[in-house]
Amino acid sequence: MSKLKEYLKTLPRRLGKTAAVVGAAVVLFAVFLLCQGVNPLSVYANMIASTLGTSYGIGQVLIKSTPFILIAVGTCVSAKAGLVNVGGEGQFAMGALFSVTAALFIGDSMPSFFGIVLMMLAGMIGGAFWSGLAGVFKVKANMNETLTTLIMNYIAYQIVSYFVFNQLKDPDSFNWPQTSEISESLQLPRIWGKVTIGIVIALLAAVLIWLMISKSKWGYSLRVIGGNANAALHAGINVQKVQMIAMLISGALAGFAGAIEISGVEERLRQTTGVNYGYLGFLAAWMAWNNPATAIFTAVVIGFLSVAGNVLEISSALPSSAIQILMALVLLAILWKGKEKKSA
Amino acid sequence: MRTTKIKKVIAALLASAAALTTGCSSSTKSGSVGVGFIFVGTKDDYGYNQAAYEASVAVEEHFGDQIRVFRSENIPETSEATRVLEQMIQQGATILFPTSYGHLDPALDAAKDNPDCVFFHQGGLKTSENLGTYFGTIWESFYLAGISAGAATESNKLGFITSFAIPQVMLNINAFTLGAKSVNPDVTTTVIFTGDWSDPALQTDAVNSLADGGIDVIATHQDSTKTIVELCESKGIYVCGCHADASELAPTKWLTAPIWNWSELFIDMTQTALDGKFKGSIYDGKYRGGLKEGVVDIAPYGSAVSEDVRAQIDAVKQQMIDGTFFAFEGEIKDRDGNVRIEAGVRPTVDELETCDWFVEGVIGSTD
Amino acid sequence: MIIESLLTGAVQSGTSVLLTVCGETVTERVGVINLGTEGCMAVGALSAYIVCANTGSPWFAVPVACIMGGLMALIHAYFVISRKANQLATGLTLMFLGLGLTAFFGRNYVSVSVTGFTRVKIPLLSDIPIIGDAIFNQDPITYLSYLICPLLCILIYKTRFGLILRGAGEDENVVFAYGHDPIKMRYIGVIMGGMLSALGGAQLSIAYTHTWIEGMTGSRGVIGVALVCIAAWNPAKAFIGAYIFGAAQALQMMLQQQGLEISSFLLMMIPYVLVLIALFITSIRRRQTMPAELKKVFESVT
Amino acid sequence: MSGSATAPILETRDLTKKFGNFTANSGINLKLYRSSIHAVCGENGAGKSTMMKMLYGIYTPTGGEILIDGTSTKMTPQKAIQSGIGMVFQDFRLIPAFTAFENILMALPKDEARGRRKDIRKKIIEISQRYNIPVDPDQYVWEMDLGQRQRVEIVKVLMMSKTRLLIFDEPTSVLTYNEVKAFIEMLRKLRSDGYSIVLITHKLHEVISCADVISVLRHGVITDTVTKEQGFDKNTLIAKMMGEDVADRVMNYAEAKRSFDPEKAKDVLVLKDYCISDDHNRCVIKDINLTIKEGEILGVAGISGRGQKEFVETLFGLRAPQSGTLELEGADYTHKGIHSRIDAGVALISEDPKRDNVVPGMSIYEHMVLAGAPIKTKGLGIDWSIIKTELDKSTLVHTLGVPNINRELETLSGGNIQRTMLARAILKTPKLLLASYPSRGLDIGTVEIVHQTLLELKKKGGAIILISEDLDELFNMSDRLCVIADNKVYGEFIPEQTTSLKIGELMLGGHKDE
Repeated sequence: MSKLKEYLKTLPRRLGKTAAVVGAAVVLFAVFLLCQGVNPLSVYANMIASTLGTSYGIGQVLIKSTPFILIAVGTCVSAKAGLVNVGGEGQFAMGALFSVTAALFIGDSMPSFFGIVLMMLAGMIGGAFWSGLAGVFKVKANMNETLTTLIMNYIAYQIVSYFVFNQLKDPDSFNWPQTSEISESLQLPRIWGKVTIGIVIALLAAVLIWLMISKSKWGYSLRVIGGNANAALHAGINVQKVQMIAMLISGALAGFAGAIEISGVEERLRQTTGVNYGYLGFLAAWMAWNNPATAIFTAVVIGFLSVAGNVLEISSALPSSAIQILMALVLLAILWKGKEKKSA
Repeated sequence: MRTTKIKKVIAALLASAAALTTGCSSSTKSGSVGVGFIFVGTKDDYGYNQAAYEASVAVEEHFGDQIRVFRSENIPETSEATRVLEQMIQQGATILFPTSYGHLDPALDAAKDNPDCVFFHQGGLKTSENLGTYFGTIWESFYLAGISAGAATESNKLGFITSFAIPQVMLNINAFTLGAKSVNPDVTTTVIFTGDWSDPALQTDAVNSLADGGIDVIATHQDSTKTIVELCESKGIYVCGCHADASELAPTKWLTAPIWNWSELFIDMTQTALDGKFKGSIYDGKYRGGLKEGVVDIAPYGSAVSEDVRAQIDAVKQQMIDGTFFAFEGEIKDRDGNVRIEAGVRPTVDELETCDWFVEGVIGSTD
Repeated sequence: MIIESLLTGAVQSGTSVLLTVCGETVTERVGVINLGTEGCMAVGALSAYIVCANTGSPWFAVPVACIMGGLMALIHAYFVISRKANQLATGLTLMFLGLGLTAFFGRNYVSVSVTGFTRVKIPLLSDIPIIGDAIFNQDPITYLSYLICPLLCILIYKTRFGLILRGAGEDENVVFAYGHDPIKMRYIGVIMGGMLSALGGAQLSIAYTHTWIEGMTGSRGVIGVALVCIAAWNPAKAFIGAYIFGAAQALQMMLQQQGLEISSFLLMMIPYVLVLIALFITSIRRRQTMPAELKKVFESVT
Repeated sequence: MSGSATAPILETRDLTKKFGNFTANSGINLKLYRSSIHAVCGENGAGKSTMMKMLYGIYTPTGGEILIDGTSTKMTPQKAIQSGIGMVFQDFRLIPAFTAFENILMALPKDEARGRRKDIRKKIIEISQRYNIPVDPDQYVWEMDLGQRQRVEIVKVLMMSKTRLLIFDEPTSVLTYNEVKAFIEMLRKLRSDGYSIVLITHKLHEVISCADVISVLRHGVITDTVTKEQGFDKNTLIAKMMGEDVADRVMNYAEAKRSFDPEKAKDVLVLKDYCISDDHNRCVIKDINLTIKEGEILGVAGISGRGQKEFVETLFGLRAPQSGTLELEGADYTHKGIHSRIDAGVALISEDPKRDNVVPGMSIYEHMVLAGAPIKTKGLGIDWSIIKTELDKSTLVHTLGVPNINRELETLSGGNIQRTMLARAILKTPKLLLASYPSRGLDIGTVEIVHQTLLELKKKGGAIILISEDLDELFNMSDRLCVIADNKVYGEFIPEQTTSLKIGELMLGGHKDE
């Protein structure tokens, strides 16, 4: 109880500190803009106005954040089990590939609800398959999961490309490498403007995962493994099994994000669908020190920056790399805070 | 006490943000018309996107204060493109140029929701009420470049470096090969896909590998072909560039290059839209400009192209402009011997631009 | 012929990766992982290119590239060592920063040409059958890399400085207890890593391709991080993974050139699959060579 | 022989250290002379480590001063090294991935490390020969057992030419009976070469023979300082160390032993032709044939690093045996996992709880349900409140003196972690308890509680395998004894029918060549 009180008491101060640092990054970037002959005030105002100032903009931020939230939470699950999963990118791609395949197969053959559920399941299986492979490598061959997941991202990209250029190529798109559009009945229902229930599902998933990690018996063993795998071993916890499951869940969430992206946003799979989403989701998780609740926040920050970045580019006439620079500066500012020292 | 202080700060921030917002939105309400361009790559890619970008600059200079130009680069061919188009529309754009083939479906989505805006899509085969497509028959230039290559080769082995087996690329490879075969029936074209539009290291690997295979002319369909052109010069391989005149990089080995001339077209399209005459104009549908319209051309010949060959190419070019010659007029077989284009038939735009096969003489995977 | 061109390809396209692997090895030896090598590489590639274009001297470009790469790594060092920020997240952010900065400041140089380094044939040695041309007909930065690997080995394994450097990556408390400054050692290690990665980037831009274009590092920096593990944190073994990767890239082109009609996407997987296999082989031996402080990075996940 | 006339090398005046409200040391006054051995004895938690860390400059004192050669000095580790103070840490300051030589080279000050490597190596050999401290310079530290590591640590300190004062922190806790003798010999030699030596220990009986001065530390204060000339009395000193109350109690081991009747008791664990391998797949112990019955304590003696760790790990299921079978209460468990062994009633007290049991960030009660207290679920979650109340009610938790269960285990001292882990292991009354060094590093008072707890378990019918280096402990507690040495298990022996000398010799059997 006192922990919570302490947390709440120090919250404004800590938030204030972060805000100050982020503010410094924003000012630094303003100087950069000035050097490029751009008025930073009007650009910033325009960025905020057209993202947070309009319902369209807010909707776009929510849409953009959805995959980041899911991938970030997935990254948290594996991290709690002591595994560094940098493979959100590949798992997202495989999830999207599996779900779009399922969707094209299902077509209009069943009621919307079941079709969507099946599609989501396919996405999760796809993501879990890809992370599971890395899990098997880890458990059976002791291969560092950070490196395997990283490398497998590139392989996943080639696999997606292969299918998009071959078996899944849309016959109606004049041989352009993209899949057919999924049937309308398989598109996620919209709740507000262009926003689908995808964001709700993502938030629910995040909360569920958070509860699972912090409250359940399985989550307890997960945390033990993450804290000290040796201790878990000595306590009779099947470390390899739990890690494997954590890896599967982690990948399933990234795959789920892929399925939601297909069903709710893209409606078809292309070579470049979701490129960099995995890395940004990973960043969101690690900036939040793998706390699923905080990761939602960092994921939305990244989503905001992505959407606002395009406004920056449009209204300042700077090249798109300016977005990357701004995003990196803000992220570094959040990271600057470092790890909070535990009061021992 | 602390919290009240923070509240005050937040209130002040919100107030100033609101002030800025209103100030800003008023500034966007100036009388000029917004014209938006989105590019799939960077506008300085020394290739496809730069060609379109330069045309957008031409549009900006031509219309001056009449319009305001928005540009956004590196826009992936996903729903992200829809969003950026919509963001441009919110900033006041009413004429939009999605300049990559893959932007077609996202642009159609945006067009549907914004019936008041006019979209000119580069290369698409689908259109809608307020979305027309335009493209250049760049394959004509590739055919001409093919002639120069076919004449230059001694080993009868040509190489072609590109990224992915998409219809536009395959069409150009076919045109290039047909052009080469028109002067040298024995040539083959070996295709290497690098999986990237402009990775110089992979381009270098590809040139090296082609050189090892005894190939003595290399053509490309890449952005930024500088690496390839320079390397070919140093390796003594004839080279056809792409998108730009890079003859000074290969003084002795440069043949020519297919190039774009979008500026006139872009200005005309913009003018049509500004006049509110999009409906029913030549751009309301699938507009294709070629050598005749000046949308595509070839770069000046290098010294490696002999006078005879120049004359030959110029002759073919004139025939193309006159319409007396059509490179893909049948009968044309694919490399498995199937007749793809019946004798005497000139395929439609749709038929051409959906190409997923190679003509005889092309070596390479079709996927 | 095939073997010769494979070898040439391995050395040529492997050198930039090799230098990155060497750099990242030093970084990880002091207990820091820098996923941002890609960014350092990009910064190195661009700054070398700019200097080369403006001064015409590739030799002047090399040190500038190293300094710029070192500065990038300094950001990483400050964040993860002094601010105790998460290493993986900071590295990834650094990658985005490096790619963004180079894309921004390099856009005027895409169409500029440079002379740069060219291949220099070493007499006699380059006449050795099979390997001669591959190894001794290369650009100066590649020759430099032949020197850097053994020098790094000596520095790390044979000098007291290297001992303390490695000590900082094994147990900073011990190093501190004997009056050395582990913080300083870490800064040095991370910055050296950035400098070497930048040199790899410079090889790519001014020696190998004579081109600048944004994103030209093409994930070579990221792969370099993975290859450090395969080299077992030993610079002497860095070339194995790097050259395998380089050879695989050359192989993929060669198979296409030979007219093998396999989907290019499957061919493009080859380098990555090979890296995975190499990782598998090194992992099943279960050797405990990962620096202890680095292990902590992977273990302190929350 | 105590350095009489000369001035002290190091002197402390009213040295005090406070951590927040807690006073770890106060008013410490010490004088350390050339050619003398000064032992500081005290229980765990008496403040020995704090004092020593102040001497070496790791902690800054909150009061008082340290004088070196009569001048007041602000200590830092660097300063300490410069002033000739060498420290042999309990948790050795060695890097396992380095060889002994590399570790020494790193530790040497810059000017001394500058010499040729060949010369440094020669000097290492010289020192190790002179003081009979065998060290192989090219052996990796991770390959060494604790005794060897300590020797590297000592050579390292002696290699620094300025060293004239050596501080040993609990040096004998990692040494066997025979090694302690050699160690004391070495101390004497060091003293005769003029070194000043500070021994910090709770094992009074081991140092009483060689010390010149003994100071007793209790509750952070030096309560007594006795010189050799004044004469040492073991019992008085022990009483001073522990306080009168504890010293009066005398454990009755014999009574507990009588409760065991080998004829009636059932077999708990049966090992047949059991072979055990280490991480590098080398056979470390072969052909073990053992039976342990209900209510029996089997003592396992041996020099550390002779396969004890692997032995326990194999029994617990952490490691697969090379060959042979293992039966628990008649059922074959050879290939069963840890989880099923825990279910069958096997519990383990690890030799290194910090490494094997402590999860950073988790409280004591969260640790207690790990292979200890049963987990009560509430829906899908864990009902922590029930678990907490049950733990609060447990008498065992109280007798063992487990600290407030809401505290984070990571933040506790080694002794308290050990108590907690013992409580956890005993909580569910295991049928077979594997106890690795359960009293290592604990003070006499706690050791007694540990022994009582073990004997109580024995009375309830629990079988215990007790691994220890402390021969007294083994002789007192065990019904039967065996020795691990030379890749074999020797024994069994009945403690009453053998001598510690014989066991000690057997323990050394494995490395006569040293």
